[in-house]
Amino acid sequence: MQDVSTEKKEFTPNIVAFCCNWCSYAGADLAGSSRLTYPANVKIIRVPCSCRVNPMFVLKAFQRGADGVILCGCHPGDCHYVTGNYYTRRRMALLYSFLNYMGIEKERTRVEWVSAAEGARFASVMNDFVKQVTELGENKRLTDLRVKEGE
Amino acid sequence: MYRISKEKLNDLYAKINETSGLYIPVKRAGEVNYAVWGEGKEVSLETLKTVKSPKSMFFPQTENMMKFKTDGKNIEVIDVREQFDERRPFVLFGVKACDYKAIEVLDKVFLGDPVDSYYKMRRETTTIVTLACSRPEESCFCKVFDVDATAPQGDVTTWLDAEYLYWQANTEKGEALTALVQELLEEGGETEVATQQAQTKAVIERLPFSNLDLSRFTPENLNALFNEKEWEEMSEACLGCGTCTFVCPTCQCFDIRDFKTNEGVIRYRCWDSCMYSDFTLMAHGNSRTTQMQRFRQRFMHKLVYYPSQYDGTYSCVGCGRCVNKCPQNLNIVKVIKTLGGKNND
Amino acid sequence: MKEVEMKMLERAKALLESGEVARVVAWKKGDFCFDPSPAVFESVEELDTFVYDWFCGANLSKYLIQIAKKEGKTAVFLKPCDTYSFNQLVKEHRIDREKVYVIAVECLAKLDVEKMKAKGVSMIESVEVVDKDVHVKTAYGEETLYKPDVVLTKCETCNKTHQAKDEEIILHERPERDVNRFAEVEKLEAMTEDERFAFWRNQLSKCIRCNACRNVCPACSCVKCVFDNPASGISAKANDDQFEEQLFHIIRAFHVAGRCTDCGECSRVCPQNIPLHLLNRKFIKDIDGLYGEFQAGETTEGKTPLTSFTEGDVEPKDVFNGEAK
Amino acid sequence: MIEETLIPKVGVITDVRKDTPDVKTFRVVGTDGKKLFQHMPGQCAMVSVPGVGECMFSITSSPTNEEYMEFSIKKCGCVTEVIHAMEVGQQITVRGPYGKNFPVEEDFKGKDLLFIAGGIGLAPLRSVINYVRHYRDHYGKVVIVYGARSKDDLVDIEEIQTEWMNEPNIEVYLTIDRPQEGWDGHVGFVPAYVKELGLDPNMTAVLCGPPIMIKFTLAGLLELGFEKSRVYTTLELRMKCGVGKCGRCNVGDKFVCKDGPVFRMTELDELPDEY
Amino acid sequence: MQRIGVFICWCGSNIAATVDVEKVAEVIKSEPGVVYAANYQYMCSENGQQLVKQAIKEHNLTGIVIGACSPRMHEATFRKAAEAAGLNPYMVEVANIREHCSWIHKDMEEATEKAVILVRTAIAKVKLNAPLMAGESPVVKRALVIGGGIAGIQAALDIADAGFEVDIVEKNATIGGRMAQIDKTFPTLDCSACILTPKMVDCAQHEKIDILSYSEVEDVKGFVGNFNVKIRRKARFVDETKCTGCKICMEKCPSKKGLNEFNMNLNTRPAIYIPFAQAIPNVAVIDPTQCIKMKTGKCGICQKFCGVGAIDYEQKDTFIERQYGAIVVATGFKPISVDNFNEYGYNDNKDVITSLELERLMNAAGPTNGVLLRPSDGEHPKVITFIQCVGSRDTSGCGKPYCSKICCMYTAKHAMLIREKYPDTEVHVFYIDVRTPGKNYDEFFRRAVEQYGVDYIKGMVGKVYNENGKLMVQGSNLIDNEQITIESDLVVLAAAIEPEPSVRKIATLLTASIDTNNFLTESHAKLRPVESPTAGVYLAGVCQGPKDIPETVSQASACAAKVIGLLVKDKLKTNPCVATPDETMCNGCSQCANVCPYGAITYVEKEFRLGGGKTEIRRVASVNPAVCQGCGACTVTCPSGAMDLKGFSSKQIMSEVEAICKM
Repeated sequence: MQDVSTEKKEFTPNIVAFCCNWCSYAGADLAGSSRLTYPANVKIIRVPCSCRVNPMFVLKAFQRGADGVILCGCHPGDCHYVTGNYYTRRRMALLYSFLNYMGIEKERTRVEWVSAAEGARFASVMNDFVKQVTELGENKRLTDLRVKEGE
Repeated sequence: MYRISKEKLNDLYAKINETSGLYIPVKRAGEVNYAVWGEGKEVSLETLKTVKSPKSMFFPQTENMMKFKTDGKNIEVIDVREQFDERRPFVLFGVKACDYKAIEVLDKVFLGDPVDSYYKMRRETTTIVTLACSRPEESCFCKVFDVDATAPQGDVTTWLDAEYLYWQANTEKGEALTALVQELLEEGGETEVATQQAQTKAVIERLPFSNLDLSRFTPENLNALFNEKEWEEMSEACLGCGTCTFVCPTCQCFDIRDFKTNEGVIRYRCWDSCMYSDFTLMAHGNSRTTQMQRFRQRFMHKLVYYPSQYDGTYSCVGCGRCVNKCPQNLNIVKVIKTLGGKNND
Repeated sequence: MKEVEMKMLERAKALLESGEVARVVAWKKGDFCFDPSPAVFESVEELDTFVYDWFCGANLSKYLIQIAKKEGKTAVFLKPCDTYSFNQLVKEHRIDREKVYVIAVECLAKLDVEKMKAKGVSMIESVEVVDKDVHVKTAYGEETLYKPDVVLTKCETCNKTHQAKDEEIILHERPERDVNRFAEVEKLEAMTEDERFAFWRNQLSKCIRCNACRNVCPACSCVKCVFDNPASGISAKANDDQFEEQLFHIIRAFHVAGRCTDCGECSRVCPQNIPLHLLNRKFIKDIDGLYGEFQAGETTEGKTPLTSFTEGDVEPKDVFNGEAK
Repeated sequence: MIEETLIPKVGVITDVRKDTPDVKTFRVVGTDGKKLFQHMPGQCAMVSVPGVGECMFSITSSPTNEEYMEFSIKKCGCVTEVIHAMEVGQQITVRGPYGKNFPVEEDFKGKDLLFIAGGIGLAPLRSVINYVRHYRDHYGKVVIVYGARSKDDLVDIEEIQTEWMNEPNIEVYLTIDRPQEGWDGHVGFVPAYVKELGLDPNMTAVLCGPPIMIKFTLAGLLELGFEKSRVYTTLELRMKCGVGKCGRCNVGDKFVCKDGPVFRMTELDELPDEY
Repeated sequence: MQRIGVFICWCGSNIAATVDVEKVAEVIKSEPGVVYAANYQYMCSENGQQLVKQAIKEHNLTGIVIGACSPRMHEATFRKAAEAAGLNPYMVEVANIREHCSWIHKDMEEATEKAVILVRTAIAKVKLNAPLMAGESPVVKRALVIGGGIAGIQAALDIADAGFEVDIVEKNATIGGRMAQIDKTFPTLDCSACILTPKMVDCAQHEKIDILSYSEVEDVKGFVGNFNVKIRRKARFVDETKCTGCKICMEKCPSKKGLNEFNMNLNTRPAIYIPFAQAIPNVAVIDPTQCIKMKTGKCGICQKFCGVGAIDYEQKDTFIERQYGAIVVATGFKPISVDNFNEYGYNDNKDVITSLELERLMNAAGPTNGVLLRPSDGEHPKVITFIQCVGSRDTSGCGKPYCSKICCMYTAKHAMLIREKYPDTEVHVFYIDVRTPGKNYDEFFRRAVEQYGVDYIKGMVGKVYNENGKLMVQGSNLIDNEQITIESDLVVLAAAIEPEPSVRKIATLLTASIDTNNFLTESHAKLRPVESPTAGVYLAGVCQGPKDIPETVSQASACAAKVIGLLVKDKLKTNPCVATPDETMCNGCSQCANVCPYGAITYVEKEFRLGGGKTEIRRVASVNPAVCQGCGACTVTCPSGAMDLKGFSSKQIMSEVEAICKM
C-alpha cells in the first residue's frame, strides 16, 4: 500500500468522505485502531446510512472546494436498514454518470462498499482515492469561485 | 456623418477595445446576447433582438455590492466599489432604439434620489453607440411608445446596410469616440441612411402592433384598472416564471442576498422577478399570494404605476421580447389590447 | 387540422352545454396565427377564442394540478406526449383522475415559430401544412418550409401514443417512425470530458435563471421548490455564477430522474434555447441502459427506477456512458 | 466615492431587553460609541446579520435620544431568530433611516393626539410618543390605548407604567384580550375598548397593530366621529432595498419603504387593496 | 446565542501523542459560539464526565462537542452525562479525533490541524442540533404467530408460558406442519410424531393460546406494539365447536377418492376428513371440490350421521380482527417441484420419489403402514439409489442457488433406516458434498457409511431411465473417475426446500422484506437474525432460511424471547432520530413511501391556508415515529426536501460539509 501523505506534493486535495454509521464508519474506526495510515486530507462525515446522502451534499462539497467526494456504505445486502444502499447505488450510479456527462471528471467521485471488518480496505481505498484525485489536480469545474474570494 | 465598410468592423472593434471594454451583441451557443468583445467572438449586429437586453451592462444579473469580514463578534464592511476606479471605460455597441429608451427608463429609477452608485458608476463610464433598426418584425411595437426605431439616440448613432455601417456622433462622449476611431471612418452616407429610414418607417407603419391604444392607462384609472376582472383570465396560463422579466429591458426588480465565503460574506444583488411566488413573501404573510396578483403587478407597474411615479413615461418600450419569449404566449400586448382603450379592437 | 379543431370545439361545446364538465382546458387564439395560449373555458360563449392548430405545443397537464381541484369535472385535451405527464401526475397523487375527463387529440407534430423565423420567415400571416410542406404566407410574400426542419425539438423524435383517454379525436394516424431520441446524447457521450464540459459551459452560460424550464415542467410540481426555499441550503435566484448554473440544472435533472416523461417542454420554453432535454434524456438513457427500459407516465401506478432496485444492480464505478462496463 | 445608501454601518449591541416571550428590544450604537444616524419618528432602518439577511424594522427609540437607537424585534423568521440569539457586545449592520415619518412637525403640531396600538404595533409608536413627550408643550392632550393578547405580551410595559402613566396630561389605557391572573386592568379587544372609552373625535389618531385590529378600530373611530384624514397608520410589506428601487413593497404606485410606512387613512383609500 | 462547550480528550497518549490537544482547545476557544473549551486526560472517566457536567451547569451550555474516540464508543456515555447535567442528550456531538485522526497520522502538525477541523465540523453540526425527545407508544399484550408448524408451536408455547396471549394462525386444517409428516428425526432417530404431538396438545390445552386453524392473515395495519390484523377463517363446513372428532363422517362419506395431501398424495381420503389421527384441532373439514353434496346438492350423508349436528354446508368464510403487539412469522417450507428435472424421470416413473414421499412410505401411519413398498407394484425394493442436491446449489436456473441444508442428514437417516429394517437392501447415495455440521451429525453420517454400509458415491447423476422395468441410474463416480450405471428398484430424490409460497403475500402485508429466493430477510444477518427489519415482526424457522428441527426450535424460542421482551413493556420508547415531513412543503407524491423499508410512511389529507383567506386540501406524508428506524432513504427521494431526518438533518450535514471544506 502506498501512503501518499508522506510524499510532499504541491497540491493536496481536499476529500470529503460520507460514511454510513454501521459499516464504513466502523471500518474507518477499525482502520484507526489497526493504526493504518491514510492522508489527513480525508475527512469523514458520519451518516446513518449511505442512502441519507443527498446529491445536494455531494455538490455542496464540490462547491465549497472539495476536490473529491467518496461515499462509503455497507456492502449491498448487508445494509443495516436492509435496502438503503441499494437505493444509494442507483442514485449515485446515475448522478456520477450524469456529472461526467456534464464534463466533470469521473475520477472525482466514487462509491465504495466497506464493511466494519474491512479496516485495511478502508485505508487502502482512501489512499487510492487520494492518489487518484491528486493526479487529477484541483477541482475547477464544479466549484464556486466566490467561496475562496478574499483568501 | 461617417461610414465604415462592414469588412472593417472588426478593426473598429479592435480599435475601441484598445482603450475601452466593448460590450456588443455576440453569438454564443446559438443565441445572441450582449457580451464583452474579444478577438474571435462572433459579433452579430444584424440580430434584431438580443435575448437579454443591454440593461445588464449597467444592471448586471448578479453584482457584488460589498463584503463583510467577520471576526468573532466584529464585523468589517468592505466597499467593493473601489474596484470601479480601476475599471476601463466601456463602449456599449449596437443598442436599438427601444433598448436605448429602456436605459432612460432605468435611469429614472437608479439615478433618482437616492442615487444607486453602482448603476451610476457604470453608466458614467460607458459610451453608448446605438444602431437603427432596418428590419423590424411583427412583435415590435416601439412606435406605440414614441420610439423612432430608425433614429435612436445615444452618444453615437449608427445605421447598418448591406455594405456599410453609418456613424453619427451626438454627444461629447460620442465625439470623443469618433475621434478615437477616426482613422477607420470616411465621410458620407446621408442619402443611404435617409432612404433606409424611409423604408423602415413604412414597414413600421404596417406592423400589426404599431397602433395600440394606451389611453386608459392613466393614474386616474389606477384603481379601476387594478380591479378589472379580465386579469384573472389573462393570467390563467401564466407559469410564474421570470422569462418576461429577465428579457425585459426595463424590468429592474432585484433581490439582495448574502453568500458565505470561507473568509466572510459577500452581499450581492441579483435580478428578481415580481412574477415569482416568493417575491413578496414575508415570514408572516404575503401581499401577493396568487399568480393573478403577480401578473397584474407586473403590467400595472409598466403601464400605470411607473408612469404615475415618473411623469407619465411608460416603463414598456415596445421591444417585443416578451411577445417572442413567453413560453405560453402571454404578453403586454394582450394586456394593452384588453385594457388599454377602445381603439384596440 | 381544421377538421380536428372543429370536432374538438363541437365536443367542448357539448360537454359544457350538458353540464358534464364544469370547464374545458384547451388553447385560445393569440394575436397571430402562431401564438396560442393555454386557456380555461367555462362557458360555451368563451369558446369563441378556442383554437387547436400547428402551434399548440404547450403541455396542458400541469395546469390540472390546480384546475382539477375546483368543483366539478374538468375536461382537457391532451396530445400523446401530454398524457404521459398527466399519468405521472396522477401517479404522484397530484391530480385526481376521477375529476378529469381526458380527450385524446391527434398530433402530427407541432411547429416552432422560432425555427421558422430563423429560416428567415418574418411577418407571418398564416400557415398551412400539407404533408411535409409548411406553406407560410407573410407580409413579404409566400414561402414553403420543410416541416421536419421547423417542428418543435420535442416533436423531432417523438413516437408517443396516448396513454390516458376517456375519448379520442384522432382523424389522422401518425406513422411510427424509426428515430433514435438518444442520438444527441450519444454524440455528447462520444466527446471527451473536456469537450463535454466546454459544450455545457457554453450552453449553461446563457442561462438566466428565469425558471421557465422548472415552472413549465410537469415533474417539477413541488409545492415549494428547493431553490425557492432558504432552508434547503441551496436556494438561489438569478445568479450567473458558473457553479450555480450547473447546480440548478444538475439538481433539477436529478429530481425529475425516473419521473421525467421526456415531454420536452423545458427545451421548448427556454428563452436561450439551451437543449435542456439533453440533460433529462441522459438520465432516461442511463436508466434504460442500466435498469431496463422505463418510460415514466406509461402507467399511473408502480415504482420509479430510483425508488426500486435489484440486488444485482451495476456498481457506480462500472457505469460509463449509460452502460455497464 | 459617492455615498451609497445600500452599504450599511456597523452597529454594536449595547443592551438587550426581553419585552415579551417573543419580542426583544436591542439598543444599538456605532462602533465609535455614538448614535449611528439621526431619524424622525416612524422611520425605519435595515438591520442585518451578514450571512443571514436583512430586515426592515421601525426605529423604536425617540429621535430625541442622542445616545443610541433601539429596535423592538419580534421573532418570526430566520433573520429575527438569529438577532434574538444575539448578546450585548455583538455587532450587526444598520442602514437608514428610510421612509416617511409621522408629521410631528406639521400636522401633529398643536393637536390632541390619540395613539392606539396592538401587540408589537407599539414599536413604531414608542418613537413618536416619546418624541411628543420630549416636546410636550408643542402638542395638546395625549391619549394612549394599548392592548395585547396577555399582560406578558405588552411591549415595554415598564416604561409605560413607570414613565408614561405618571406623566400629567397623558392618559394611558391598557387592555388585554383575556382575563389573566395578576391583571386587574381592563380586559377586552382594542377596538371595543376604544369605543367604550368614548374618545374625543377631534383628536388626531395614530393606529398601529395587526391588520385585523386596524380594520375594526378604524371602523370604531369613524363611528365615534373621527375623520379619516386625521387618522394615520403604518404598513408593513416585504422590503429589500429600502429606497423604492427593488420593486417589491409597492401598493399601487406607492412604495411602502419610500412613500410609507406612515400613511394617512385617506391616502390608503386611494390605493388598491393589496396590502 | 448558542453556548457551546468543547472538551478535548487526551485518551492518555492515544490522542495526545499525535494531536496537540491543548492547542486544539486553544484554537477552538475563539470559534463563534464556543464559550468554553477544555482538555482532559480521559474524558470518558468518572472525572472527565464530571468535568462535562460541571461545565454544562456553570457555563449554561446549550450544546457540547467532545473531541475524543469514535462516537460508536462513547457517544452514549456523554449523552448520559449531558442528560444528568440537565442538557438534552441529543445536544451532544462527538468529533472522532482518535480513530480518524491521531491513530492514522504520524505528523503532529498535520494531525493537530485535522483535529481542529474535525472539532469545528462537530461544532458546526451541534449548532444546528435540536433537543430531541424519545416518543412513546403503548403495547398490546398479545402476540400473533403465523404458521402452526414446529416453529410456530414452539414460539407460541414459550410466549404463552410467559403469560401472554398468543394466537396461532394456521392455513391448514391442523397445526403440526411438515414435522408431522416426518417419520423419524436425525440424528437421534426418534419418532417425529412422538415428540411433536405432545407439543400440539399443549398448545390446544394452553389457556393463553388460541389456535385459529384453517385461517389466513388477510390484512395487517399498524406497527410495533399496535398491529391490527384481519384474519380470514375459511369455511370448513363443520362447526368447530360441535365436532368431537369421532370420524363417523369419514367412514360414511361416499366420496373417498380425494388425494391425501398429508400422505403426499400417495393414497386417498374421503371428502370429509381429519388430516391425521393426532390432528389439532381434532375437527373434520370438508373439501368442497370433492364433496358430492356441495357439488350436486344430493348426498348429505355425513350430516345425517353426525351425532352432534356439526355439519353445515352453508358455512361461509368469516373475518375477525384482532390487535397484537408482536408478530412471529413461521410460515415454513415446501419441497420444490421436481418436475423441472427431466433427467431424473420423476414424472415418468412411479418409483422415482422424493424424500418426503419416502418419509410417508416408511411411516407407520402412512399409506403402506410403514412397510417400505415401492409405489409401482408394491414390491420391496432391493436396490435403492438416493440422489442428493436435487435443485439445491443449482445455478442453472432450474433449481435454487442455495444449499437446503437438511438433505445430507435426512438422506443419511433414510439410508440408515432402510439398511436397519431391510438389511438385504442395497443403498447407494449420489452426492456432491456431504455437509454435516452440527452436534453428532458427522458421527451420524459416518455410522451410515461405516456401520450400515451405505454406498456413498461422489458424483452427479446424469440420467435416470426405465429399462425393462428397472430404473437405470447413470452417473459419474468422481473418485474412481468412471461412469457408472446402477440398476435400481427405487430412486429417491433429495429435493431442495423453498419457502412456503404464501409467505410473499404475508411479507407484503407486513412490509417485511424478502430476498430473491423468497426467504424473509432478517434485520441483521449476524446480530439480529430473528428480527425482521419491520419492528415487532420476528422470524422463526425455514421462512427465514433453510434449517433443521433443532435450529428451528432454537430460533422459535429466540423469537419468543424477543416477543416477551417486547410485550413485558407497557410502552415503547421510540428512536427520536426519525424522519419528519414538513407538511407545508410535502407534495404527497408517495415517493418516500416507495423507498421506506419499514412502511413507516402513510398519507393524510390536510387543510392548508393559502393566504388571502383561502385554503386548500392536500395529501401529505406522515411518518410513524414508532416504526421509522431513521435510515434517511426517504429524505433523498423527496424532491421538495420536505422530508428531513432528525439528528442528521440536511442543514446539519451541509454545515458539516462546509466546515470540512473550509481548510
